[in-house]
Amino acid sequence: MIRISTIDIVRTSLGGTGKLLPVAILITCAFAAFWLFPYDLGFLTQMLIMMVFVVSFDLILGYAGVATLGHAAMYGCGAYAAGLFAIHASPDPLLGLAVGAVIGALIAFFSGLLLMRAHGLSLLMLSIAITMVLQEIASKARDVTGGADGLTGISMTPILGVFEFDFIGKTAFWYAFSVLFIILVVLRVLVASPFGLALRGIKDSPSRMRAIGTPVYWRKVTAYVIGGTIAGIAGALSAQITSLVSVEAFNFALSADVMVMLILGGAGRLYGALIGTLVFMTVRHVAASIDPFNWLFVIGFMLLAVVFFLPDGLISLPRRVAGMIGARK
Amino acid sequence: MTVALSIVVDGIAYGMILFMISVGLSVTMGLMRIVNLAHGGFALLGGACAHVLTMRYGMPFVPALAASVIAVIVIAIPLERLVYRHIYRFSELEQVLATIGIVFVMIATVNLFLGSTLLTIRMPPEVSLPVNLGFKVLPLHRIIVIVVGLLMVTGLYLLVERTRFGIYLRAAVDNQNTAASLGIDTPKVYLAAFALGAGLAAVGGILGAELLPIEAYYPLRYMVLFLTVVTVGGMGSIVGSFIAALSLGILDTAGRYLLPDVGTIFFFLAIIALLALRPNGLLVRPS
Amino acid sequence: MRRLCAGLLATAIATFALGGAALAETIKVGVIATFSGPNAIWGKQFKEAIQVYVAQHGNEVNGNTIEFIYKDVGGPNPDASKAAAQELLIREGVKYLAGFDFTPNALAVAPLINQAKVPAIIFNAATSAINKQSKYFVRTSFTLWQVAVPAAQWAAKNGAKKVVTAVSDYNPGIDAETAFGSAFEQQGGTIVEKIRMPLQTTDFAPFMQRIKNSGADTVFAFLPAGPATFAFTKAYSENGLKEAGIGFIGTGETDETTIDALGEQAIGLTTAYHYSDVHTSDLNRAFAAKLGELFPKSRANMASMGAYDGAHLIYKMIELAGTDGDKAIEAAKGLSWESPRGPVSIDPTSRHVVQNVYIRRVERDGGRLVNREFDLVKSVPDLGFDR
Amino acid sequence: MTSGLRIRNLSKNFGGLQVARNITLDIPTGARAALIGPNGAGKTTFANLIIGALQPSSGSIHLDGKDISQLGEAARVRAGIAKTFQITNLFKDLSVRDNIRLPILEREHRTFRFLERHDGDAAIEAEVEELLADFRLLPLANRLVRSLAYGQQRLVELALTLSLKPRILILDEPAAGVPSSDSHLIVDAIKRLPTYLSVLIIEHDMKLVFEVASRIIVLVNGAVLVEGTPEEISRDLRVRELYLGAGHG
Repeated sequence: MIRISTIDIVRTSLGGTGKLLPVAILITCAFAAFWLFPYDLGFLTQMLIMMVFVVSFDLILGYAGVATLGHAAMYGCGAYAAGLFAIHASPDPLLGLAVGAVIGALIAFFSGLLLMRAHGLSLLMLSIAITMVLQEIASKARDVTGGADGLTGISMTPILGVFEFDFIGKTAFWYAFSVLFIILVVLRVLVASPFGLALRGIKDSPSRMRAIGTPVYWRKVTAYVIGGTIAGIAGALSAQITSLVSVEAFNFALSADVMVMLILGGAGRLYGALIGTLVFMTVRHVAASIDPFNWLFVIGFMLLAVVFFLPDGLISLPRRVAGMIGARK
Repeated sequence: MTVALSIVVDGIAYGMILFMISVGLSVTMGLMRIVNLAHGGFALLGGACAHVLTMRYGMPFVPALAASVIAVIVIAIPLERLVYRHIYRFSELEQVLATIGIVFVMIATVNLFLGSTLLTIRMPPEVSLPVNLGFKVLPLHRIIVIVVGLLMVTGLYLLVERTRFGIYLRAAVDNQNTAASLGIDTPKVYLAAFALGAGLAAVGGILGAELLPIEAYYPLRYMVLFLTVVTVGGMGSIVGSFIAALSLGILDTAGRYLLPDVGTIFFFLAIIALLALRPNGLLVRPS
Repeated sequence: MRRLCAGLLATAIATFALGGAALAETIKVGVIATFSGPNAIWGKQFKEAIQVYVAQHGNEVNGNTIEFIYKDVGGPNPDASKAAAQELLIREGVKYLAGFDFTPNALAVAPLINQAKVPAIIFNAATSAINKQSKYFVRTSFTLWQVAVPAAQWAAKNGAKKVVTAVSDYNPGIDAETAFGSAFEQQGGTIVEKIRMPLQTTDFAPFMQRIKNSGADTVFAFLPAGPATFAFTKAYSENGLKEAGIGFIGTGETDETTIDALGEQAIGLTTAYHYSDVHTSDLNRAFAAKLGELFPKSRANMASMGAYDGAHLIYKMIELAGTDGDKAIEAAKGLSWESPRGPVSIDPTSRHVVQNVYIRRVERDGGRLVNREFDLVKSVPDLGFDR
Repeated sequence: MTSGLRIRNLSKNFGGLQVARNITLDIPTGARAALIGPNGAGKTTFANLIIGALQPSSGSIHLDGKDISQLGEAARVRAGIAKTFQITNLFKDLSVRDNIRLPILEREHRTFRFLERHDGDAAIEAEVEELLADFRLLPLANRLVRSLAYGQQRLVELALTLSLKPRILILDEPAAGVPSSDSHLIVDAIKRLPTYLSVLIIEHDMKLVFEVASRIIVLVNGAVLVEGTPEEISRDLRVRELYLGAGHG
């Protein structure tokens, strides 16, 4: 089976009517979810935040090919930054997001200077270690962060002074969706840009990129900073919507989950990140509520099934099915 | 002076346990080059098996240890034939997903049959006795672990460096086609190496259970620890893992003695510094 | 089918927010806890204790049927806890929330229960400050202050002069350290050293050395029950601390769900705590018998008792105030009853359970290890609330 | 001032091992030079010294009179030195067109632009299409490189390198691994290379070397053994011994 170049897919979808199709699907899905599951807005909002987070990791792992296990570093810092900003400076949500983004970017920049020189296992371990250090600092700075009890006292003013965070979580849902939407649009532009092409070149062959004169290291640091910015935004969203930040925001398990969700959906495709998050979180939520003691079986077998039968992730499922039907004719 | 001595002795004893629990991963991940996140799963299966044998059936410790290791190898062989064989060819990321899937299934299985509480392994009461070394009191089992660890690293070193199996294995990992053309039965070599890795994981799980008690979520709880030892040791080097385990043990112990308040931060900062300077591990020179 | 228009939804919420219907109805109680993952034991203990309570007392109060709905949050996860609370309040229309194993999970629902005026009964989360975040929180478990202060008083009275505290370096540990230290010094004792051990510690040998070197006669320890406690008590017995004459006093380290795993090394450990499953009273025997009948493999612990008394408190609140959250909270204040753990009451200010704290020693009892009570400090409130 | 590449006394040691010895060489603009030598003669090391993947222990390299000895790999690419890889090193999960487009974008300093489309510049697109046409790759332009036959991949390798508009082009065994039935494709492509370009071919295949090179340099043990026209080289006894003695034709 010949693989279709992603760029071609992007090009066709951007040209003419195809340009609006994914956008339309996305908005339709959001409305459908909002109407069909009015009681699950809290869970859906969590999922949207996680999608922002996973998409940010897609830029780093899926596009630039940099595998880290410490993406929670930027998420956690973004969350604490937004939380502390809300408590001590201004309860405006959008300003808080900006603060989360800046802190995410700064952490990504300084850790990226070190991380982007490393490779393979060493890179994984370094990223884990950095996150561990940050978690330990958050846990020890009890006076500032509340330590293991969590950072409390975050309350937000209405978004743009108009949309108040309501009890059912409608505002939170649309807020998170809007942020995700804007980030997806930005990332779509980014991955179709010369910079995006260069990132995919780096993933394919860093040595060749050097041979054509690219400062590979700085391109990777840049990608890491962009990913970190978005991860910081995801963390800030979670802090604002939950009104609480806990040290679990730095958890190793969170970084690992993000990687699993991304590969599950299909790394290197923005919509793969969305689908992976959707499927993983839904299956976990449903399986854990049906049988909390044995739900891990379901997740485990699902991961194995995907990796064995859909190596390009869930996003390749339609194409696979089409291929099988085509082959049968 | 006594503090320094205490740090070294406690550090070596702890490091030896770190070596025990991660040596299986040095084989599967270090030598065979599979991102084997399911390593802790085999340790868990071994520990759970030893728990059932010693606690439910009252089997003495040593035969239970042997039986559990054999049981894990017996589980590992069909698993290799059916599942891992395909995983070797996967990209690293697919290996992550696949082995995480396997470890989830292992955890769920243990959870189903034995629940999620601590699964203790009964040892002869004598091994818990404190032994007075003159300058320091050390539990007997730590001394046993130190001896077993030394035997293990020597044995593995000889196995990998000096036997035909070791040469075959390194050749097969290096270039499967060339190895095959030399008449090496690479599938069999892989199977043997994998079974060895799983068996060692089980030994480590059981002997290390004194510090890292077995429970269903063991593989996830200590994943970072296993990865740390193998990364610092450097891929493909048993001796590297050994030295890394001892160094980390001493480092961690020193942190807990001297800077208890910031011990964890100190430990991870040290690892960051180490990996920044020696990205390929302690024994491998930066290329 | 499940399509609902937003208007209807808003009405539904308005109705339940006003609450307080006098007619016989089904009153739902949402239990938020950890039922999956490494901490699933919490949810399991909660659920089983509630089922025991229901089996003993039926599921009706004043003709209203009580229905418990369980929601898993998979561990300390405030995001999931808040989402679960939203779902329970909106979809299920629960009139009471309960559960809460971890402090952040409880804190995350504070804004929601303030808005919805729904009481939330905390079965475990033990940070004193939680109850300050909402007047709808009531707690049936314990706080570290509540058990650590009696531990210090008992130790001082029983010959301890110099104590070293060794606690896990996180909020509950710090609470325990402060509570024990201040109470012990008040009694005229000396704290010779305060050791804070990182949560990730797996090898406690270095700390044992420090404890020995500190010259203390007793060590006061606090660690989360599970692998950490296992390794700590093991290190305590194997590094010759007992032989060196250093006594041990703790709190919840010898929890019933992990005590058998600790094995022989645990025998003789002294702890101050509010519940032991071998507490001698008819109520406790009845509770244990029912639990054994329904769940033969299970063993009651403090989480069971938090949930059992929590269920009792919810029944009482419904009996006295129906579904009116504000009235229910008022009704809960000052309530007292005889629990399997002994006499308890709800302190009107802190909305926290006042209870006896027992001094126990680990003993072998047939095939299992138990916390045998041999002394007690009566009617201890949450001593940390005003700090 | 000579135009082209001027190498003086270039040496490289790895510990005690000398892998390049005092190499002095000129490759003037428009030259078609070939570097031959037995396995382990240091050909690849020499190529790596020129492109800056290795730093010399001593000696100098000048390009059009400018000293480039101290520049890194990326800077030398910008100065005009490019090399194809012995084992094709392409962007396998990108299309052929993107493989050509990426180096041009890089050459034009555009890969740090985030907000424009990578295929949005008409001039660059025209250049891409021209190169594709030159190398007869147009029919394959949308295929992923991964799916191409090896000979086709070598053509992409050449086109990719050429898209950097180098002044000095180093071809490291351009026909390695290509079945002999397809090697004429490579020879044709090399013959069609623009004349402003200096080409240095590192090759085993003597047939190919004699077909395209106007000067041949023989490297043995890291040092230049002899340098001359193809005729001179084919007559040289030492070279004949080296190659014929070893049984090569």
